Amino acid sequence: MKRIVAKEEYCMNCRLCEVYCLVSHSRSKDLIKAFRQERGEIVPRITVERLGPVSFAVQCRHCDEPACVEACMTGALHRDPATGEVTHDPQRCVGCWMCVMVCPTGAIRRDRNGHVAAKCDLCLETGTPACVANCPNEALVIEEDND
Amino acid sequence: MSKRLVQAEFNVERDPERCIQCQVCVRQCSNQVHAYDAESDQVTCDEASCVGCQRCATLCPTNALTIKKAPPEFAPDNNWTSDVIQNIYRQAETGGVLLSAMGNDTAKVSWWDNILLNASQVTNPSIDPLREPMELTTFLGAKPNAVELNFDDQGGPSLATKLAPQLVLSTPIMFSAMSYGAISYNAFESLARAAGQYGTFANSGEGGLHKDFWPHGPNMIVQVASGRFGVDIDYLKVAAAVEIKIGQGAKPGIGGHLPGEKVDERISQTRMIPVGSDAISPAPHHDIYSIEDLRQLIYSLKEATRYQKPISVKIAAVHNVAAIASGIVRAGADIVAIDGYKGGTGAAPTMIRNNVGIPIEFALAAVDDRLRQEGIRNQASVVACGGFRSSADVVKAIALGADAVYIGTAALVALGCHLCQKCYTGKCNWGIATQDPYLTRRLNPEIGARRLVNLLRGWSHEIKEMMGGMGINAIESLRGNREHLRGVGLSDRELSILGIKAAGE
Amino acid sequence: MRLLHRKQFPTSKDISGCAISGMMSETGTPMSGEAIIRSIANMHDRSNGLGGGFAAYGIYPEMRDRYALHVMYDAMDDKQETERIISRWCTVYGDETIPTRPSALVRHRPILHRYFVNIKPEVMERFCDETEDDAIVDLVMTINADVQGGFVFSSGKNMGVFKGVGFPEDIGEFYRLDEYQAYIWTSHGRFPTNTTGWWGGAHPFSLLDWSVVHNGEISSYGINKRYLDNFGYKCTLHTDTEVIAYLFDLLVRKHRLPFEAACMAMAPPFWPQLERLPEVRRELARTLRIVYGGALLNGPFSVLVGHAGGMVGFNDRTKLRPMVGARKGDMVYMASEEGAIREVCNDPEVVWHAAGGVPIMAHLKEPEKVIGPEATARLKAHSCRLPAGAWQEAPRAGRAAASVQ
Amino acid sequence: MTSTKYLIIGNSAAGVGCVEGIRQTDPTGEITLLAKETEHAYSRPLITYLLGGKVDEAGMAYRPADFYVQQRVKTMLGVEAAKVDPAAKTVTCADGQVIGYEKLLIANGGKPITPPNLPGADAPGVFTFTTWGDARAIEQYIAANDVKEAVVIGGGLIGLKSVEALTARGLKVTVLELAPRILAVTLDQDASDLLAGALASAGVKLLTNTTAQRVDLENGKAAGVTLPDGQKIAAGLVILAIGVLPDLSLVAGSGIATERGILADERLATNVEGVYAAGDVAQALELLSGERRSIPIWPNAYRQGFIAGVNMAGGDKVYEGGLAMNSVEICGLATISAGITSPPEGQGYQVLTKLDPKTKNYRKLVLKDHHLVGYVLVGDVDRAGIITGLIKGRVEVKGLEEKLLAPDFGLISLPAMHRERVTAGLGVWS
Repeated sequence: MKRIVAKEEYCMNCRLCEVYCLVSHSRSKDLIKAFRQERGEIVPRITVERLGPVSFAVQCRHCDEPACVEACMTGALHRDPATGEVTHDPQRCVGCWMCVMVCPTGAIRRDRNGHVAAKCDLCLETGTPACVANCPNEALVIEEDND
Repeated sequence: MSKRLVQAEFNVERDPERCIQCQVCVRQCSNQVHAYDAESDQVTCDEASCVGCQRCATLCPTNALTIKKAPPEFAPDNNWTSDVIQNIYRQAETGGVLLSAMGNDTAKVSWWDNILLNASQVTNPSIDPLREPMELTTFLGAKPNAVELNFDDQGGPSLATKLAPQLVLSTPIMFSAMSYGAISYNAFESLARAAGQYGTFANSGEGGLHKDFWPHGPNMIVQVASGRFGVDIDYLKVAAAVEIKIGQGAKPGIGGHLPGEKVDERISQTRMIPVGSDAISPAPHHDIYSIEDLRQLIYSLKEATRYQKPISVKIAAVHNVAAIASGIVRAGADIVAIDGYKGGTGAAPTMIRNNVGIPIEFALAAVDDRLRQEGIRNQASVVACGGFRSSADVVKAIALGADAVYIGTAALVALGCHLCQKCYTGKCNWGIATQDPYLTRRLNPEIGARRLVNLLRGWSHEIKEMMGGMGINAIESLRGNREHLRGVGLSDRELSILGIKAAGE
Repeated sequence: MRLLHRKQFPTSKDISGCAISGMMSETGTPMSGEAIIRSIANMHDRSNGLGGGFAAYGIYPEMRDRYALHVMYDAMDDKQETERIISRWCTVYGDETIPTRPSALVRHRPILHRYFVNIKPEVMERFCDETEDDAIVDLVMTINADVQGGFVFSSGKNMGVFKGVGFPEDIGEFYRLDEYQAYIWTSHGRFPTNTTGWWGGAHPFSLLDWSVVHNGEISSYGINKRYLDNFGYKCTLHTDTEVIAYLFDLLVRKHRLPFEAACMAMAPPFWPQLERLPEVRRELARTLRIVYGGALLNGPFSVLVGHAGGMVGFNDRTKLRPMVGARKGDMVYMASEEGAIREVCNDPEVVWHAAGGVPIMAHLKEPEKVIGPEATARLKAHSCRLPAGAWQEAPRAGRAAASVQ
Repeated sequence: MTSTKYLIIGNSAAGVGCVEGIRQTDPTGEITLLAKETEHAYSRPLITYLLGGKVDEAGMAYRPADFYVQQRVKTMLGVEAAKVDPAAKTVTCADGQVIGYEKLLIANGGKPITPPNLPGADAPGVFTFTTWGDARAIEQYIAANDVKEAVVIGGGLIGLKSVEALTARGLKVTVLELAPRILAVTLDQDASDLLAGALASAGVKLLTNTTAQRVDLENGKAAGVTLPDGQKIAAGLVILAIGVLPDLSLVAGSGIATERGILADERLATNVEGVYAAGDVAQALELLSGERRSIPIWPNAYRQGFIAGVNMAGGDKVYEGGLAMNSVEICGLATISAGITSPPEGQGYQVLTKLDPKTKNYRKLVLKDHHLVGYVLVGDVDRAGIITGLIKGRVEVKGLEEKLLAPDFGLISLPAMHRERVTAGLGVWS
C-alpha cells in the first residue's frame, strides 16, 4: 500500500505540512481564508515534532492492524483491505476519543468544531496529500509498501 | 562607542493582509530576524540582522514577505558609495579584515558578455541535436602528439601508443573544488551523486574525503592542498584523479581557514585533525617553493597512484598565468585548472577577492595560445573555472580553448544558494555553507543531486543547440575554435589577446 | 588589380559549395585532360564561375624526381623576389611559363610560372633529421607567407595543379589540359558564396603531391587551423580546403597513419558506433579519436584527395554532401554527381554512394612501374598500405549504405 | 439439524471481529451468526447517544447494512442460544433448533447486574441500560409518563453516559454512587473530582457513599428512591447502572471452564477443542498482570473476536493481552485513562502528576521499574495513544519521565526502535 513516510533527516521544522494540511481540510481551501476564518475550528491532521535539531512530521500511519479501527465503537474508522487505507467517516463519529486513546503515533486529533476525530485522509479528494505536495524538502514522500 | 553606525542592508516588508502567523519565517531564519509575539499574535522582525538570503520570502506560503535591498541613503557620491562608507564603519568598529564570500561582485564587466557566438546559414546546415547525434564526450589528460601503430604479418593494425590516464566526461562541465567543511555534508553528497549520475566529476576541495563518500570515488577529483588535510594513500587511491591546489581565483596568494567551531566529529575524521581545531591552509605549499618542487610533487603523486590517475594542478589566474601554465605542463601535469578572478569562495578578504587576479577569459586565451605556441597543448588538458554562469559562458570558454570547465557558484545556486555572500558566518539558511545540524538538513541530497543533474542536462542541451547552430556535432570541433567567436565592444588589444575577430569581420 | 594580395588579408574562412570529380587508372594508363573537363563541365550549375581547377598526376615523367613548383604572381617584382628565395633554397633544373591558351572567359590572369627543383644539400643540413619533403613544405610556407604577390599553388613531384578564376571547363581549356597525359585527374568547380573568387583560392589545394578538391564547409576550421599550427603548418589562405591537405600531410606522411586510420581520425565514428566495434578496433578508434580531436573535420564535406599512389574520396561522418563512386575495368571514378561519371563512362560496372566517414580508395596496382622506385619508396614510407578489409567495417549503423556493388 | 463450519454466538464487537478475523484467513468457509437481539450489528455504546438524541437509529449501525451479505455470513437474529454441547459439537437454541458447528465462538457478552435486595426494582420505570431495546423502552417510558426527574444508580461509565443522555433530554438527574467518588475503578481522586465538578456545572446532583434502599412506587410505577438515611428523591425513572457480569448461562454444565468469565487462552481458545470465547463473556490475558481477567471494554472485545476468528480459521495469532482503558467525555470534559491509575502505596510505583485547576487539565502517569503501567489525562487528552502505546509495548521510559508530563510530549522523545516501528505503521507489537 502507499504510505506517507517522514524522513526525519530532511525535516527542517518549517511546518508547512501543517499549514497546507489545514488548508486542504478547510472549507475555503484558501490559505489566507482558512487561517483567518477557520483556524481554531479545524486542526491540521499532521504534527511536526521537534527535539533540538531533529524534527519530523507525524500523521496517520495507516497501520496494518489499526488499533483505532479496533477501538472505534461506531464503525466510523475503517481499514480498506484492498488499499490498506484507514478511513474515517465523520458522519458516524460521535467523538468518544477511543481512537485518540489507542493511536500509538498520536496522529488522531480532536476536531474542535465538529467534535469528531480528525485524521489524515491522504487527501484522496485531490489525489496527492497536501503535506507531501508542499513539503519543500521532500521530507515527506509517498512510498509503496509491498507488505 | 555604544551604538553601531552600520545600518541595515535589507528591508523586510510583511504584508499584514497576507501574513497568517504560521511562523515558517520564524523557524527558518538562522539570523533571528523574525520573531513571534504570542501576546499580540503577530510576527515581528529585526531587519538589522537580515542578510537578504530570501529564505523566508521563498518559504512563506502566502507570499507575505518581500526582502528588499535597502542601501542607506547617504549623500550621493560616486566615489564614497554607501558600500564604501558602511565598510569603513564596520572596520572602525572591529579593526578587522573585511570578509566576503562567493565570487567577485564588483561591477567589472564579464568579458563573456562581450563575446558572441556564430551560427550556420545556408552554406552549412545547422544540426538539430534532438534528431542528430551531438557529442560532448570529453577526455581530460595528457595526449601524445601522434598515434603509433604496429602491424602484424597480415598487415593488421594494433596500437603501439599507450594513452596516459584520462578522465572521461559526458559533458565538459565538472563541479569545482568545494570542501566538506566549507559546504555541508549534504551539499557535498549532492555534488558527488550528481557527478556520478551525469557522468562527470566533482572535486573534493582541500578538506579530504569522508569515508561515506568513498563510493563516489570514481567520480571524484581529490585535492592535495597546502594544508594536506585528509591526504593519505587511501584518499589518493579512491579518487579518479588528484589535483594539486596551488591557488584559487577568489583569493590568489592566500590560504584558507576553517574555524574550529565547524570542525565536528565527522569533519575531524575527514580532515584528519582534532575536533574543534582550526584548519588552516598555508598560503604556499611549504614543500613547493619552485616549479622543480612542483614537478617533484606531481611525480610523487603519480608514483603513489601508479601512473593510473591524471594529476591536475590548479592555479589562480594571475598576471603571468600563461608562463606559469607552460611550466606546469612541462612539470608533468596532465590537467591544468585555471581559476579566474570571479571564482567563488566560502570566505575571502574582500579586498583580495575584488582586486587580485585576472579574468578567466584572458587567462584562458593566453594559456591556450602559449601552450599551442610551444607545441605542448596536447600534453595537458586545460580546465577553466571562475564564475561560469550559463551554458553560453561554457561554450565560449571551450571555443577559446578550454577542454572543460569547473562550475562552483552555479552548482551552489542550483542547490538553492541565493548569493547572500555570508558563507563565512556558518549560518547558511539554505543548508549549503553550514555545519549547523539544524540547517544542514534543509538540503536533501536527493533533491540536490536531481537539481544539479537537471542543470547539467539543461546546459548540455543548450551547448548542443549552440554547437548544432554552428554546424558542429562533436565537442572536439568546438574546442579552441575561435573562428566561432566574435567580440563586441572590445578594444583591439582585448580582441588580440582573446584571439578573436571583431563582430562583422 | 592585385589579386594575390587577398591571401594576406585576414579574411574569413572561405565558404564554398562546388562540384568535384576525379578519375584514375589503377594500372597507371595515361589519359588526356579532355575527359575530366567534360566530366566537371557536366556539373556546370554547381559552380558559379568564380573558380575552377585540376590536379594531374604523372604529367612530368621526365622530371619525376624533381619538385614541380607552380607559382602565380601578380607582378614581375613578385616573381623576382620569389625566384631569389627559390634559388637560395633550391637547385633549379628547369623553369618555364605555364603554357596557356588565351580565352575571353578567363580574365585577370596572374603570371603563371613553373620550376623543377630539389633542395640544395647545404640547405637540407638545416633540417637535421627531416626530409626533403619537409624542406619543400617550409619553402612553400615561406614564400606564401612572405611574398606579397607570389603564391605557390603546386609543389609535388610528377604532378601539377592548374587552377584559376572561371568555370572549370574554361580553366581547363585555358591551361591546355588536353595536351597533358595523367593517370589521375581530379577537378573542381567552385561556388563561393561570400567571397569573390581569386586565383589562389581556387581548388585543388595542394602541398607536395597532396591535392585536395573539396565540396563543403569545415565548421571545425578554427581549431583545425590552430591544431596544425602546433605542428608548424601556417594556414595562410583561410580556406578550409587548405587544412584538409595539411591534415593528410600530417597524419599520413608525418604520423604514418594508413589512409583509413587518417580518415577515421578526421571523421571518427560516433561514440555509440565506436562502442559497437570489435574490441581491438574499438580501442584503436577510441585512441585515434582522443588523440586527434583537433583533426576532426566537422561540418558538411565531400572531398577528393589525390596523391602519387592513388585517390581517396570521403565524406563527413553524417554524409551531408554527395559523393558517388564508380568502377569500370582499371578505371575508378568519384564525383559529386553520378551524371558527371556517366558523361565519361557510360557503362560503369558498379556505381555506389560513399557512406559517411568511410573513405573510398583507388590505388595504383603496381606503383613501381608507374611512378618509379623512388616515389614508390616514398609512398610506402608515407603511408602503410593495408590489405583490403583490414580497416573497412560494415557500413556504420544508421547511415547510408556504403555501397550497392 | 443444520450445521455450519463456523458458528458465532453474539452480534457485537467480538462477533463482528470474529467474522473479520475468519474472513482474513478463510474467505469462503460457511459462517453462521446467532444473536438474541434482532438488530443488525450495532454500536452498543451508542445507546446512550441514541437516548440523548445525538445519533439517530441509522447511526447505530456498527457495520454497513450489507456487511453480513458481503462477508457471506448467515445470520440468525432474534434466536437465543441456550446450551452448548461440545461433545456433540452442537448448540441448542431456546426455540429448540440445534446447530452443528466445527468451530464455535461464544461472544454473547455480559448481563447487567441488578441489586439482589432492592424492593421495587422490578416496577415499571426501573430499567437496566445495556441494549438498544433498553434505550427504546426508556425513551418510550419517558414520553408516555412525561418523566421530568431521574435517578441513576451507579457512577460508573454506563451510569455517567446515562446521565449525559437523560440530561440531554432535559431530565433532572441525580446520581447515586456507593463508592466515595465516581468512576472509582478507572480514575483517581483528582480526576474524579474534576469530572464531578463538570457534572455539577451541568446541573447534575451527585450523591456519593450511598445507594438506594428501595424504589418508591406510586400507582405501581416508580416514583423515586429512598436512601439508607431516609432521604427521598423523587424520580419517575430509575436506571440501574451498577455494571455487567459475563453471561455464563449458556455454558453451565458444558465442561467449558469458567471463573468470573469463560477462561480463554492466548489464542482465545477455551479448554474445549473447537470452542473459543471473546468479548465481555471471556476471561482472557491481561497485559500488565499476566493473569486472565475479564475486561469488558469495546477494543478488547473486538481484538479478542478478531484473533479468535483468525485462529478458528486455521491461522495462528496470539492475543497480546488486554489493557483496561476508557475514554469518557462528560459534559465537555474529556478524560482518558488506562491501566493502573490509583496504585497502592509502597509497592514501588512511581507517580507523576501535573494539575492545572484553571484549565482543568490534568496529567497523571504511573510507572513501575521505569515502565509505564497506567495514566490519566483530563482535558487535553490529545496524543494519549502514544502513552497507551508505551504501556502496551512495554517500552522503557527511563529518563523520559519529566517529558511525559509535558503537553507537547511526542514520539520524538521515544526510543528509536519503538518510534520507527509505530511510524512504519506496524503498530505497537509487531
